[in-house]
Amino acid sequence: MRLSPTYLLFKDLVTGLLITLRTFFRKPVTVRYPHEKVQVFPSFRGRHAMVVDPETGKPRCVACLKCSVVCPSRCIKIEYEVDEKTGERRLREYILEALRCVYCGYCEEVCPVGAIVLTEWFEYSGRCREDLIFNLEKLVQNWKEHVAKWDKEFYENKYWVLKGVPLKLKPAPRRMGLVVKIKGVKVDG
Amino acid sequence: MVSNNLFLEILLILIKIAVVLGIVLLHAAYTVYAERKIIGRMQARLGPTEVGPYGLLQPIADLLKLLTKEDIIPLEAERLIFLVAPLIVLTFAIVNLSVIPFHPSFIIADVNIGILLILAGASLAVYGIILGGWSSGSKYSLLGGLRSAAQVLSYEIPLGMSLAGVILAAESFKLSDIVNHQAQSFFGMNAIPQILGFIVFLICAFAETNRAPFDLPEAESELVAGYVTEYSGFRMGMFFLAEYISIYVMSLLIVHCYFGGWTLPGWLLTIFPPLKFVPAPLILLIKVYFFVFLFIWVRATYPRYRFDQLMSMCWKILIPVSLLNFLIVAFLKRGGF
Amino acid sequence: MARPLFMSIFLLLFLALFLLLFRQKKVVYQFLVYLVMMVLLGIVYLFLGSEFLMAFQIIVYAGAILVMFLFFLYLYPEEEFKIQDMRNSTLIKTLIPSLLFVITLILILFTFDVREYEASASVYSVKELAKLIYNQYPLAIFLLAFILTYPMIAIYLLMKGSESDD
Amino acid sequence: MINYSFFAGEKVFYLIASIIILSGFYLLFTKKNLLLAILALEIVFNGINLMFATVSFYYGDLTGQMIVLLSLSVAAASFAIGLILVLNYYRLKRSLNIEGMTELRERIEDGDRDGND
Repeated sequence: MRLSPTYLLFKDLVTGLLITLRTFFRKPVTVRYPHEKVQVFPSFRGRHAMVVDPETGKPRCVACLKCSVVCPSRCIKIEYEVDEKTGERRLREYILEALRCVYCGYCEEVCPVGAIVLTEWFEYSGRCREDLIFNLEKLVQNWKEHVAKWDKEFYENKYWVLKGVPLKLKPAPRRMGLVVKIKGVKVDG
Repeated sequence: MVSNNLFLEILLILIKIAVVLGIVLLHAAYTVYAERKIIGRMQARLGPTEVGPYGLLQPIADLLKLLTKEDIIPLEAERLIFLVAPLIVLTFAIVNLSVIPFHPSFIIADVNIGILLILAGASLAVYGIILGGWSSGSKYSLLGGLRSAAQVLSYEIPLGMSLAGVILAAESFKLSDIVNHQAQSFFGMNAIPQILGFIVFLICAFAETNRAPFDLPEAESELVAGYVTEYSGFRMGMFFLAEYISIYVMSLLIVHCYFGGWTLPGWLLTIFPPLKFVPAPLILLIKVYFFVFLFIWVRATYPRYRFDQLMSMCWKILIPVSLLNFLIVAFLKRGGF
Repeated sequence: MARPLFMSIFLLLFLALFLLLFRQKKVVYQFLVYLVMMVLLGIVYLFLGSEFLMAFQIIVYAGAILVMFLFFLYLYPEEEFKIQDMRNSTLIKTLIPSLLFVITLILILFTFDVREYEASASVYSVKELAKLIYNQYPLAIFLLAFILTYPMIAIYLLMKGSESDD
Repeated sequence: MINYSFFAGEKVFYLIASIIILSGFYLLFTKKNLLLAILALEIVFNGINLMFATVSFYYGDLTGQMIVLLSLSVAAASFAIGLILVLNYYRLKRSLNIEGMTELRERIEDGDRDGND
């Protein structure tokens, strides 16, 4: 092999040089981000938001704690109070540490009322750690910002469809009111 | 009268030095930009784009950044040697420019032993690297310096041997004589009869300038940055400036010794007569630019050599091949070419 | 006109370096003084009409041999070079040849009348040197080539032997 | 005594050569180190080379310069061999001290040797 003519004529070296020369005349694949933006894929998991019931204006969470249990990075902390007469749970605070979140989407998947969602909004940052630890107020704010930009009727993820969950239970449409009633849980009037 | 003439001569030399330094420093600064841009395009991405139109002001921004940075001297360092080492490298890189002709009538010092002076400058510049590496007081720097010393020492032998063929063909150490001899010779350029010597010289030029694929002294993935690890600010800038100037020196040397400098071979002129009207500096410039492009092109293409591969290639392949080239030139010379 | 001026400057430089040698305690600095001396020696060869010798001195001596030495200097621990005190008896014994040298030099330079020769008119070019070497002293160049093969073989064998020991 | 003709003539070259030789002697006599001894001998060698070149120039004979060329080449070879011998000596003895090199001396029972076996 060492004395073969292809080796002595540097065939492999010249081939390598030609490959880089060919790439030199090709269009670069770089996207210059702040000047031009990429299309986000439909299954993209971005900033967290808490879906607000448009009728009552309150967060849709029922404090079932499923998201908190399923979360692999344990970034969700829920405070709630129980009504002693009816046994009804009432959400007091919902804290989500976006710094610890791994964006797996399990909370979104497991939520029975479609309350917590990962929106397609990816341009967010903070100047300190507190900016990226979302409490209930911030999560609601995130949802409002997202809804203002969203132009389709329902916010849904195409790539995983929950079995037996009606369209109504998907996160709310843009501006139309949609009342969700779940058996056994009484929504505050 | 005599003193007046002496004064004029000194003034003329100073003006020449200023012109050469200005042109070469500008070229060195924009070679950094060209390198980033070309390597970027060869890896299917854009180079610098933000500063100025097409990122053209990037070298100036880099220069300003380097000049205003703090000059850090490590606690473990040998202070005096640490401060002087980059200056040694830069000085001997610039000294090499003084014996290279840029035009038949434009040369700073037309000495009899031009080629040998360039080799001497290259061999003395190693001291800057090895002393800088040692005086930093860091393991990475010391290893980078030692590697560089071993590499440059070994590769100077085939470099000189391949140049010996050129010197034998032209019977002179002067670069201008070598260029003139090629213009009158049968093939028009040394690269055709001495193709072996040319290949050896090209490989050794990459090794002498510490460029990829022989950039072992500053291998980023093994030694952090080799001998420049502890340097910062404009002292690091001096090392880089010296590297880019030595790229130009090596390209000029290749063009002068193997591609006929500012002349075109006679057979090319008979095939295509209009080439006679191309000005001499333009021919030189195009040839030099091609070799600088080759330096960058090779850096974008090939992976780094291992150190034992580097050494065995030098001693087992390049030195015998350069000796063979020397013998071929001797026989051609006897045959009357 | 220029020659005495430059030669006096060079003499002063060498003297200054010689004095600097006594002041340095670290081996690397002493080595650097020697390095500067060797490069200056190359330039002194220019005044003896031998450009090729100057290039040879700088390329081979300062550029290759001393780099090799510096390489070896870094390989050993620094404590090896700190032993500096000689026993008095040894020091006196070793000083005798240098004292003899100095005395003879003084005698030659300042008492005996060394005849002043003018530089001969022959051109000291590389071609003349090559003609001399290859036509009149071919045996010397043959012996040199023979000697130069030794370090290659010696380095190879010794390195091989030391590698198998470890 | 030191006048214009002194610097124009050959004596100044002899002075420079002797300075180089003496600086080599200084290192040889003050350091008890094998590696530095080799360096010192090479420096002395260079001083003698300069004397050869001076004589060659002032007496109009190129042979002196030729001898310098040949001796420089031999110096390169001998230096390489010397360095590699020092390397091997260090691997055997773990020391570069010249005064420890007493292998060929006649054996003394009192322990005058430096403890190297």
